[in-house]
Amino acid sequence: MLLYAVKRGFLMIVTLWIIVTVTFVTMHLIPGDPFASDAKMLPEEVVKNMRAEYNLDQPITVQYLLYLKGLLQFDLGPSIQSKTRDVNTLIAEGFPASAVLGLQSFIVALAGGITLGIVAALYHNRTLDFLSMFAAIIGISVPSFILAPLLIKYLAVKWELFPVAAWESWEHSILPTLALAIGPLAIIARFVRASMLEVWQQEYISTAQAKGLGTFSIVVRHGMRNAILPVLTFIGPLFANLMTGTFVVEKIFAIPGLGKYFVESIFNRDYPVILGTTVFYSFVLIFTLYMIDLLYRVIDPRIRLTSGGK
Amino acid sequence: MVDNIVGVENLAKSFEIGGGQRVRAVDRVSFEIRRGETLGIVGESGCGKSTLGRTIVGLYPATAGRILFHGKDIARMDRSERREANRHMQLIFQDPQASLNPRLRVGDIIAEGIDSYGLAKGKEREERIYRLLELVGLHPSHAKRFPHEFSGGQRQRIGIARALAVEPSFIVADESISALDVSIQAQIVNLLADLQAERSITYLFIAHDLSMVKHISDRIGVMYLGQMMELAPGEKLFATPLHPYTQALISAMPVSHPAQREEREQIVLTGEPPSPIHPPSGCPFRTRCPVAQGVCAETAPDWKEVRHGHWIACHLVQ
Amino acid sequence: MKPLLEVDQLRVSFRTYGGEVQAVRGVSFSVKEGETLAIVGESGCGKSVTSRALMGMIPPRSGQVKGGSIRFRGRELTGLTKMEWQQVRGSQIGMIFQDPMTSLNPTMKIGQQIAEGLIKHRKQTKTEAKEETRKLLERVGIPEAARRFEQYPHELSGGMRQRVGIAMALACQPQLVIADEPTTALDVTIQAQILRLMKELQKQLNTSIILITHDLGVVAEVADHVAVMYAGVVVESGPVGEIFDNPRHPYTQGLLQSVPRLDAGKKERLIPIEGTPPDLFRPPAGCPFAARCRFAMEICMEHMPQSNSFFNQHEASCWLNDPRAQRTEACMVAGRETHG
Amino acid sequence: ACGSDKPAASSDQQTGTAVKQVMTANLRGEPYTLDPAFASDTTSYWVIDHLYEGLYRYSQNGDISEGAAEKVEVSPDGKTYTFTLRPEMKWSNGDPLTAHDYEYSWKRVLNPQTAAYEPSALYYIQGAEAYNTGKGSVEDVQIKAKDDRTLIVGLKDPITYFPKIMMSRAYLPVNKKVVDADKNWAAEAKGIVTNGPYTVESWDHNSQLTIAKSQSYWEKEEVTMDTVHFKMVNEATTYYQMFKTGALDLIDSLPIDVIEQEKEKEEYKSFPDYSIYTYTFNVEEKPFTNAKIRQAFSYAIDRDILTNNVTKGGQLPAYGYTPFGVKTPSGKDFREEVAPYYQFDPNKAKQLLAEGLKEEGWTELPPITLKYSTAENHKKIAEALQEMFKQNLGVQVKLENQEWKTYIDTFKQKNFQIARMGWGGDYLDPLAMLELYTGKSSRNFTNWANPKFDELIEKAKVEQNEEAHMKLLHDAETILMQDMPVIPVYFNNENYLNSKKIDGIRFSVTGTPDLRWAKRVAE
Amino acid sequence: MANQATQLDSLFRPVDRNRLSEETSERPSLGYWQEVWQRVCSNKLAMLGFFLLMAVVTLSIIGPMLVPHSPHEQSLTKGNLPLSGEHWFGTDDLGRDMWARTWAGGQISLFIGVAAAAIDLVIGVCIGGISGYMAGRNKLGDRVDNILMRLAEMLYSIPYLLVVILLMVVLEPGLSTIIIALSLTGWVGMARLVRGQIMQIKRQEFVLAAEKLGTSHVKIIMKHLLPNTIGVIIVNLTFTIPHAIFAESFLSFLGLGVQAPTASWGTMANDALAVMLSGQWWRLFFPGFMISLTMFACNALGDGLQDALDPRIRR
Ligand SMILES: Nc1ncnc2c1ncn2[C@@H]1O[C@H](COP(=O)(O)OP(=O)(O)OP(=O)(O)O)[C@@H](O)[C@H]1O
Ligand SMILES: Nc1ncnc2c1ncn2[C@@H]1O[C@H](COP(=O)(O)OP(=O)(O)OP(=O)(O)O)[C@@H](O)[C@H]1O
Ligand SMILES: [Mg+2]
Ligand SMILES: [Mg+2]
Repeated sequence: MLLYAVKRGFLMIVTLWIIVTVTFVTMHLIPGDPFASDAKMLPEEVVKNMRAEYNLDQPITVQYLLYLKGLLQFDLGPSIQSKTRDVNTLIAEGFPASAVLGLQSFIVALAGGITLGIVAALYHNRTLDFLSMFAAIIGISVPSFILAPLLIKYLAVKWELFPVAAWESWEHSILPTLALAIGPLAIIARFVRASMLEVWQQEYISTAQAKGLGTFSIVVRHGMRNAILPVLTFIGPLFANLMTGTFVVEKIFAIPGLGKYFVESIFNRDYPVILGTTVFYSFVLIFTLYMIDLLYRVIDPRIRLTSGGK
Repeated sequence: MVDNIVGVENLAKSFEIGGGQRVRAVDRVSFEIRRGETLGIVGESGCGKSTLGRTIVGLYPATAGRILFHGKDIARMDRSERREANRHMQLIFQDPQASLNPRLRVGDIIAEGIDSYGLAKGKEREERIYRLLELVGLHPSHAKRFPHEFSGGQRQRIGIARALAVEPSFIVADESISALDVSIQAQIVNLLADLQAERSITYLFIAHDLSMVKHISDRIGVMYLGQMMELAPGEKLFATPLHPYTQALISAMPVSHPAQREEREQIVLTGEPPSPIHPPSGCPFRTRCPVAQGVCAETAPDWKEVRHGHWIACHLVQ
Repeated sequence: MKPLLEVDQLRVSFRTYGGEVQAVRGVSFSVKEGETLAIVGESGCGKSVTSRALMGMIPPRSGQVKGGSIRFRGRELTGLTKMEWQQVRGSQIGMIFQDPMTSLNPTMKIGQQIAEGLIKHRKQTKTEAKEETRKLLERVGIPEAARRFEQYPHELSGGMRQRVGIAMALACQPQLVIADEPTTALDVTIQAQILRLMKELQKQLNTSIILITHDLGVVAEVADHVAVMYAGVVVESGPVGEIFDNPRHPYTQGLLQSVPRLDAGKKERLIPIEGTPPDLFRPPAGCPFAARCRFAMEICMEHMPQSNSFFNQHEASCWLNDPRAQRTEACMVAGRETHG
Repeated sequence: ACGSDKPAASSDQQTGTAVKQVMTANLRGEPYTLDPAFASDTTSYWVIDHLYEGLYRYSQNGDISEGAAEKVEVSPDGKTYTFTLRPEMKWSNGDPLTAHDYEYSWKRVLNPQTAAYEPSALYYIQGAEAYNTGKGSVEDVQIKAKDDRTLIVGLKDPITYFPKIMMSRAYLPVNKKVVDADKNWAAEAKGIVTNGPYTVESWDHNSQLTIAKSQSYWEKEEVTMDTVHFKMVNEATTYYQMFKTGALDLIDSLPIDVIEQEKEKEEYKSFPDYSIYTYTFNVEEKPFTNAKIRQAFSYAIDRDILTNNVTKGGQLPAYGYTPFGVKTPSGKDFREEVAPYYQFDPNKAKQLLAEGLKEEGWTELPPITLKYSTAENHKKIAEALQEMFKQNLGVQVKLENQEWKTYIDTFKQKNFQIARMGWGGDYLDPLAMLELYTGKSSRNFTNWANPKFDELIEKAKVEQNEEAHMKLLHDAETILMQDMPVIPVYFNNENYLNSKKIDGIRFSVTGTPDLRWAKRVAE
Repeated sequence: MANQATQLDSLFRPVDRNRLSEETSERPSLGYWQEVWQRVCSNKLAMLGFFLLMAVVTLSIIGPMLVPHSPHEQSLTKGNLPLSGEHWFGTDDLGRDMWARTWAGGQISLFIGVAAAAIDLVIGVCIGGISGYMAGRNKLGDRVDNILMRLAEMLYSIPYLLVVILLMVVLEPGLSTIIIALSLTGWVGMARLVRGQIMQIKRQEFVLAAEKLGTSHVKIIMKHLLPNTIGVIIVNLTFTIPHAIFAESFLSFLGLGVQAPTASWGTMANDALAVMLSGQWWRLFFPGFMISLTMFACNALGDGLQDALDPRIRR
């Protein structure tokens, strides 16, 4: 067990290292200069100093080693764009908003998706099934960049139920939560429906019926846990994505989250932020996948970590 | 000099299951199978019957020991010899549903071996398929159908035809009738017997239904936890079982007539078979053996021939 | 003595892609208190569907009870509402399933799975139910009940699991237990243990058992009464001794003949029933067995035989038992004798 | 004269007493820094302009007037400026604000180690460029605080428009003590010390920044708006809707599609920018080696229909290079002093194209690719131009867009035939626009150089007489427009929605909206 | 009554054996795919999906020809016109005919969708198939599987945008570049899915049987494993197609894809977002609706196909 944890931890580090390396190389391969924001030309001397400030004057290999050194000390370096603040701070400041929003929408997506999926499965091939799946397909086919403005237009401006945007109170988080949750909710609903249909064929459901349990408690106690299992693999990356922020929704709702850094750092060629967000995301992803493995174990006692793989 | 078609010497097969653990599915098993005979293997679920069968036909690589085909170690054969040996040793599966690809037509399923060994082409291949179908009691027109259109017994016939297609001399029938109804079982058993008579095929017949094994087999081997406990001609084994496990097994068989219910003395074993991951020391059966003694826990009993043709692994039988 | 359960002309159909499957086409039998009724028959003949119908567990929408009656202690069950059925299930009629691997929820502790029924029907608290479960586990021969309570199905061996299944069915001490092939997935030695356990418990609790199986050995071992089903109908029923000694239906005879007997000589040919059971999508108009029957007559092909009663509640539905079928009587006797 | 001339509503003081002087404006994004030395974007500028005050400042009517300086003396040769600071000025933390602070701040910007954003704005000062580029020392930089209240600056050349130059943020002061104590002093609200009308009250990164009236500002009585909340909403559709629901009082950069419906409303404000939207030729790439062909493309553009129906935001068609906004001694706008250099004329365009082809001896044009950078409005304009070239000139051009940084890279490598690029003047003088195209300009990516043009620009730079200065620049522009290495398309403008509840915001051509005189008239 | 009884009497004679064997006469055997097709046809929702898809495809091909306006022809003074007899879907901000543009955009979007599906099929299925088949076979197989799966995992983490910009520099913009960009990561989901399925299926006995009969690895994968994963493959494709349609708009926006003035549904919807505020709904609605419709059709058809292809649901 310990051996397994150590092995897994080592693999995680190697994975991270490769990701950092590939990102580093790609990032320096693409054209564009962090200091060139428009057609203006800064004096060479100034540019030289700026480059020196961020170690960009060093040979690329040295830059790479310096970065790895910083990384080992959990120092992601300074942001070129934000000048006065470093990447650790940017992440520390942006993560809470993204995480709160991510968590909320994750819960909504999961709860809603499971409910919808189960209802559809229980009413297999009947009106409710068709309605839920129709809704789910709509949910999948309307992207968030269309959905979010629609939500604002109707729920916030027209009916004045919620504030339009900004990150101030819990009410402010409702619309972005919905905008983020609906797509995943729909996908989860479809997966759950499929797996619930499968579970519903299982004999232990008959056993539960034979005990005289009501449909509701059979669903809750016997159906749900088993139906969620196949969905788990899918929700790992989903969770990581939601927690680390989403560019579009955060931008539309003016949420001070992490999402924008993933995209803007690349557009700005803000090298340390590119690497920092990548490392952070990979870490969250790998960590989530690890947690999912543990969760599997909790939900499905048949799976032992030690006998994985085969 | 008896003509042995297949020989097994100290065969062992274990599976890695992660975490550094291994399942010893088959352990130190030795026996021979004579040409034209049927060797039955019985034993409880998980005792390694299927693994034994699959290792012999080469589906699993053996962990230790030798497998001889016509007296020749398969591991030492060259490529073409091994391929030929492999063709001669075929397998019929337990589950007539799972062992047929639902997306292939019956004709193509049967022809699979013919194609891969290049035994026949075109019209000849076609005729061969028809002949095989007739041989197992199906109609040639069935070649165009899909497995799901057949009943369980018919599917098992297809499985047999598939194995026969490459003209094997040795067939492992792994629980090939267990999934079938009694009335259909009899059909298949008769078919197997007819084929044996016609083509002098040798069988390794694996089952857990003792009466059926006894019916079909010349000799019977009893396995427990990966090891062979007793091996003897069927009559002998049932008449005078020597190993305590065999005795318990036979006595646990359900009666064939209600009137016999009270007559019989049942040795009901207590407990469950131990895990093959952590087999007990010494004799594997000692944990459930009603007559176990100290020595049983210490050393593993030898595999010895106590009477003519009657092999056993037990400290208590000399 | 009044029967505990009376099933009369039960008919069940399923709607499928291919059309309507008439899985059960008029099944009648009865079970007395404390008695074991074995239902035997080929795969797909409707045994499980019958048992599910008795529990009100025919999947709604795709399946439907088309007719007939099920009277349990004088009460008609066929028209019950969903809630009423829930009260019957588990507390009055219990059920043991074939495969102890798949019939237990893999993600739930076995203790909880047993206690569930108690909490539902006996309105027990969690702790009471836990205590009761512990007793039950001990009763079905599972040692260290307290520890086992916390285990998951995969941590138990097949035999243990089936004991859990039995404990679950018996939890609320139902008067009737339906066991659908309870030992088919088990080894001979374990099967012997489980059958013995069931017999013991039956004696203790005076429960009636409907035992579904296709293994005549099991029937011979435990049944008091036997109903032989074929293609959705009961073709013969009677006390176990009668069935084994005087089978009145060619199908029953065939069944008995097709199993090898230990005392038979080596490599003697078995006598199989040739052919396969009919397609229930289009059940034949006459006797369903006619197509495979060695003694089939023209009438068998066209008319369903009536049930004939014989000595000691022995009934069979076969035209051969009609006095008009004199000419083939000889064959019948011959058939019986080969079995002798 | 493009500032809002609306006077601050000071008369209704009685009715306004109850109204809290608080407003919310949209900043569109996080200001990357509030240290004026590093600020590089309008977002930062807008806040910085409210926090710091230079020696000059924009007064309420939009003119440049004395700010921190009380009095300015220019030596007769026009090369030495002597500033006298107002007495007893204070930083927001109570420190006295002296001439030494200015000296320190300017030299800090010039110090190459600082790597400030725009040291070139100070290059007009003697010795500044040398110091900044590592060729000279700090001692030779002619910035001297004679005493606490006197700052003496020596210029390289006698330029009359030095006050305009000094409006650059590079000339804003910072507090030496604070800067020395913490390199990242301007990263958080609590570290920022200001000398202007406002101080930073709170800074919730990426979300909201609040500035409040500074109690140590010398003219604090004039400041009517007490508190300004800057929200950072980046998405146009979102801040537009926030404005609609009253969550914002002032927004800029409206979504193009809503301008039509807002245009007539009272809230709508549109002000020209001192900047231009252009398409630049690479004159060494065929077919744009020929001036007639370049002109032909310019004549083929219907700028009126483009600004009216495509950009829609009140942009002015550009029939010259220098934008509107520079007042000349004649009292007219520099732009209005001359007739349009060209107009929309498909026939002329075709004729010019034919002539150009003949001159070069070509029978047909080589394939032409028009490049633009990724953005919705750029795409629209490029599409419209493509169609105009096709219909009015019979030329099929291919479009190609690139992500911004890649695009700049391509552009700077002169890897284009014709490409979009805009330019905004750093200070309000035609020179700030035209100087770009001199042969030695590092920002001239056209490969075009004309010695005559360069000479005129050099002369204009040092010309002391305003009238002559403008004349020289007109001549230069004429050359530029004849050779046409660049097609002016339109003059940018900025549009705002300004809540009816807020009066007195001063909008200007080069600066950001000035909120200090704003006044809330209703809750 | 008596009459009937005598009639019955005559039937008490042994049955004619020949007649018996006739009874079990052949019923016509449908091919596997024929049967699948029949079942899809009997699924109303799936048929609806099928016809919608056909309609969208057909209109995308012939739609632009039905009106006199070309998709690129501008009329700047006639921008943002609502639906009319002249312009069936109205006009966009540059006065281009939305009907012509919508269907011309459909060609691009559908092509991208189909191409992405093809990539998924070719790369994803191959890699997933190999990975799944090799896993657990032997040490080497485990390693191959491990490497492929780690590669897939990493592709998730490396910033896609960065890679896309790199591509933009290296390649000419255009449809083929888009397809390359999509294929970089597009296959990952499919590969994982197929791998999982293969791992399950390869334990089934028919695979062992094939192996025993000397069938080659390639043949086993092609004939036994992949055909049995077709259900999940189809369902996943129904997710791939709309996803690719959206991804294309993003890539085109970056300058990687089709260049203006050619438009796809995705870019049209993207450009028209602000009309939610200004009321020219047709500019957003038509491209957006077509995406949703296609997606709906794909899903409905996919669900139907999955059901029809699942051998477990038969009978
Ligand atoms: N591929 C495998 N990997 C790991 N363990 C295996 C594998 N195959 C079999 N085993 C283990 O080896 C042991 C013997 O299994 P095997 O299938 O040979 O038993 P069996 O006698 O055929 O049982 P049954 O009667 O249930 O078919 C069991 O404990 C089983 O779990
Ligand atoms: N849910 C269902 N939908 C459609 N058909 C069904 C359903 N359940 C059972 N059937 C059909 O009803 C018939 C009887 O099935 P049943 O399960 O009762 O057989 P059985 O006698 O229990 O067989 P086995 O011995 O294999 O368990 C079969 O033909 C089966 O295909
Ligand atoms: Mg086995
Ligand atoms: Mg059954």
